[in-house]
Amino acid sequence: MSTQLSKQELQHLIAKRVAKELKGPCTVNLGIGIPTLVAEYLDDDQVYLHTENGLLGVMDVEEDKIDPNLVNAGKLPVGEAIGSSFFNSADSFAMIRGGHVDVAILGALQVDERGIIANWAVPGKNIMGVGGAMDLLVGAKKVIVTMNHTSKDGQSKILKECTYPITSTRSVDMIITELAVFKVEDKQLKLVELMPGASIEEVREKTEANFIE
Amino acid sequence: MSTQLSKQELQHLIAKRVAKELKGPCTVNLGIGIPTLVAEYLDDDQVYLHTENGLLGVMDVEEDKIDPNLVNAGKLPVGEAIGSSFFNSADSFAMIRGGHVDVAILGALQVDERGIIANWAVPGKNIMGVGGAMDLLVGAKKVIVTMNHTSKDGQSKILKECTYPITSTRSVDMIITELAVFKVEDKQLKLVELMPGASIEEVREKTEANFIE
Amino acid sequence: MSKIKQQVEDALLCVKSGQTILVGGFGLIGAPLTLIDGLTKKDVKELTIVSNNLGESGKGLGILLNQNKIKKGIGSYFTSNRDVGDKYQKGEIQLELLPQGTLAESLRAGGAGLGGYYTTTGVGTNLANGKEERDIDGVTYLFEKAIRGDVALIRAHKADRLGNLVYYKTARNFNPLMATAAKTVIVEVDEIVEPGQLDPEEIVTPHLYIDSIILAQQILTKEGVVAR
Amino acid sequence: MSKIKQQVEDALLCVKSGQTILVGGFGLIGAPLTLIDGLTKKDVKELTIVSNNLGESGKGLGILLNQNKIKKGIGSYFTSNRDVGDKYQKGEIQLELLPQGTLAESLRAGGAGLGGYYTTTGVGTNLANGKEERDIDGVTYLFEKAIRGDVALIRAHKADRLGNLVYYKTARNFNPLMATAAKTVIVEVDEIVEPGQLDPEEIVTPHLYIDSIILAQQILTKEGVVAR
Repeated sequence: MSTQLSKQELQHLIAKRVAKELKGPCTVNLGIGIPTLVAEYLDDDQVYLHTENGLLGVMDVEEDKIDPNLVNAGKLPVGEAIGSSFFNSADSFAMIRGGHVDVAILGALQVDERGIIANWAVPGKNIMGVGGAMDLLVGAKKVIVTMNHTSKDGQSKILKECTYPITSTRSVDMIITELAVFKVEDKQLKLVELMPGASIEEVREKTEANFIE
Repeated sequence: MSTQLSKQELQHLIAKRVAKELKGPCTVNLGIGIPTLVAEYLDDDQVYLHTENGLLGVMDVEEDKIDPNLVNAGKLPVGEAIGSSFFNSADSFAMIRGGHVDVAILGALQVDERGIIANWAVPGKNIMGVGGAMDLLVGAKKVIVTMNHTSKDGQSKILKECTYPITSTRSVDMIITELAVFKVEDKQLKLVELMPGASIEEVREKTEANFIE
Repeated sequence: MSKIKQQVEDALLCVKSGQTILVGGFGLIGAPLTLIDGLTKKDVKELTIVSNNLGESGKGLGILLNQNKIKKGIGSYFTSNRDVGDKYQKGEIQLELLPQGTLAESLRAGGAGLGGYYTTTGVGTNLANGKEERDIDGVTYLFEKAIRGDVALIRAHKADRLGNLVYYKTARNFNPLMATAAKTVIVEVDEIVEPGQLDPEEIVTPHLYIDSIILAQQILTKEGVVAR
Repeated sequence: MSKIKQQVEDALLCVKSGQTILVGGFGLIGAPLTLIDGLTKKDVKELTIVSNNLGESGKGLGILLNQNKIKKGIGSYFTSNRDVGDKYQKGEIQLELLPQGTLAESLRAGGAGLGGYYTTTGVGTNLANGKEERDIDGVTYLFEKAIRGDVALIRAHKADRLGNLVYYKTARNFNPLMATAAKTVIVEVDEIVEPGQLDPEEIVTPHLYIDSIILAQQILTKEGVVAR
C-alpha cells in the first residue's frame, strides 16, 4: 500500500493525522522531526505551540522574515504568533516538568507494548544527547509519539520490549505511524485506527508488540 | 552621655554611622527599623539598595509621589532610582540566598559574644513572623547589625549567649549601637570604636558579653 | 472559551471547602482584593491559605480569618495582623511559619514539578525542627518540600485575553510564583487588553498558567482599600 | 569603576586554566560568540565547560574543543557537533550528560544558593545511574546537585551601563540563569544604553549579577557567524 508514497509524504500523512488530535485550547510542544510538520496542519487557532528553547506561540515563518535568533528546538527558524512570550530555559522546563504543557508530540526510535519509548540513545554508539526528551515525558499531560512503523531494514519499531535505553518509565498515550494509530490504555497497546491504505494484516505483520485489536 | 539625645536621635546617630561603612559599588539590603534610616545618610551613588519584596534601586519618595504599590520590606512607601528593576519574591531571595547581595543591615533583639543574633522570636510569645531575616543571614556577604545597646529596662542586649531563638548559626560582621561599634573577628567581639559621647566604662558596664578592647 | 469572567462568583466556582488556596500579595500590596472579597461572601470553610501574611486586621485575608474560614495558614510573617495571634492562642487556627525565601522557593518548586530542594536558610534554628539536614560539598542544607495549591488567587496589572500577564512594581511579589503552582489559577487585573498589546519579551506570566481573568473591583490606594 | 570593557582580552582576564566556565546559548543562538572567540585566542586549558551544546563543528565552542582546551563538557545535547563524539572516542574529553531541564534547573539552583533539588526527570533511565532516588508524597524523584561556575560568559541584547540586561527572542535561553551562577559574569551585548533607558519592569537580569560588559564583535546572521 503505502509503498507508493515517498518517505516525506508518509511523514506528512502522520503529521496530518496528529493534527486531528489537537483541539484547543491547549498548549502543545512539538519535538524535532515529524512533529515539526504538525504545525502545517493545525487549523485550530487555540492550539498554542511551545518550544522548549523559550517561546510559547510558535508559528511558521516566511523565508524573507527568518531571524537567526528566533528558532525552535531543532534550531530551525520559526515565527512568533500574536500573544506569544519569551522565557529562559529554566522557566521553559518548569512549564514542561510542572505539568503545564498539555500535549507533547515526540519522535521515537522504539516503543514497547506498554507504551514505553526509547528515543535518545543507541547502544554501542556514544550517548551524546538527550535534550528535552526526558523532561517532556515526565511533564506533558499527554504524549503522542510519531514514528515510522519499521526501521530502514524493515524491523518493527513497536516491540515487546525496547532494546535501546528508555527515555522514561511513563507510558505514552498514543502512537501514530504510517500504518496505524494505537492508544495506550492500562499499559497495553490498542489499535484504534488503520492509516489510509494500510491493512490489519500488514499492521500485524510489522508489529512485534502484542496489541489489542 | 547619650541620655541627652532622644531615642529617635540615637537611632539616626546609629544609621549615620552605618552609612559610613557603605562604599560603592555594592548592593545593600536594608531591614526594617533603624536600617531603613540609613538611606537618608548615603552619599555614594554606587550603593544600590535592595528590598526583598522585589526591587533593586530603592530611594526616598516625596510625599506627593507615594504609590501604594511601591513599598519596601516594612511596607513603607519608597521611590525607584534610575536603573532600578522589579522582580518576583523567588528571584529576590535567589539574589539574597545566592550571595549576590553584598551587605545586609539588620536590627536585632540580642547578639551573643560570637556575633550570633536573635531577631525573630521572643520565648513565651507566639512565634508568628520571620520574614526574610534568616535568608539575609545565610546569604548576605556582610551583615551589619544595628540595635540599641540595652533593652527598655536597661539590660544588655549584647550577651554571653542569646536567650531568644537564634536567627542563624552565622556570626554577623559588625554591630553598631548608640554606644559602640564592634567587629566580629574569629567569632569574638572586638570593640573598634566608641560612639560620640560614649565612654569605655559605660560600654563595659552595659555589655554582658566578653569583648576585646 | 473565554477566560474572562464578569462575575467574581463565577470565577470562584472552583473553590471548595477544605482546599489549599494560594493567595498572592505582600500584605495588601499585590493581593487579589476583589477575589478575597468574593471568598468572604462565599460559603467555604476549612481552607488552608498559603500567603506571605494573613492580611491586616479586618482587611484582605484578615476578613476571611475573622470569619473562621481558615483552618491553617502557611506564610512567613503573620505578625502584621494581630488577630492571627489571638486565633492561634485560642487554638482556632494552625500556622506553619517559613522563612520568606523558603516560602517563595517552595512555591516555585511546586510550579516547576520539583519535589523539594535544599536550602541553607534556617539551618540550626527552631524553624529547622523536624526537617532533614544534609551535607552537600561541605555545606549544611535543610530539605524543604515543594508547595502546591488547588487554586491560586493572584493579582496582576494587565492581562491580554489569552491570559498573558504583566505586573506592577512591588505588587509583583509572590503572584508570578503562585500562578505556576495551583491546579486552577484566577487572576484579577487593572486592565484587559488584546493579544499582541503586551510585548512578548515583557510578559512575566505566559497564558498557559491562567484559567480565569476578572477586572479588579477592590483596589489599594493611599487611603486604603476602596471599591473601584 | 565602569563595567564596560573595550577589549575582549581585558574582559577575559579572570579566566584561568582549570576553571569551570558557564557558556550561554542554545547551539550558536544566544551564544557569546565574541567572548568565545576571545577564549580561543587565550592561553588557557583544562576548562570545564557548562553549556547546552559544545557549539557546532568548527564554530563557537567547537573551536575551543578542537584546540583541546576543554577537559570536560557538561550539557544536554552534544550530538550537534560531531567532533565531540570523535574526541570522546579517543578519550580526549570527559562528558556529563544531563536532561535539558535538569541542566537549566541546576544552574538556577546554583545561582539561588540551593544545594540541589528533586526532579522527576530521568527517573528509571540510564541518566539516573548513581543518583539518589527519593519518594516524596508517593512520587519518585531524583536528586540533582546545583551547578556553579567560576566564570559565566553570556549573551544579551542590551545592557545599561550599570549592567541591567534584556535579551532577544530565543537567544535568551540559558543566559539569564548562567548570569546568576558564577563568581564572575561577563556579558556581550548588541548595544549599551544609559541607566533609565531600560524599563524597570522589563529588565530580566538586574545589574548586581554583572561584572563586565563588552560590545559583540562576532554575531550570528542568516549567513552564519560574521564579524560586525
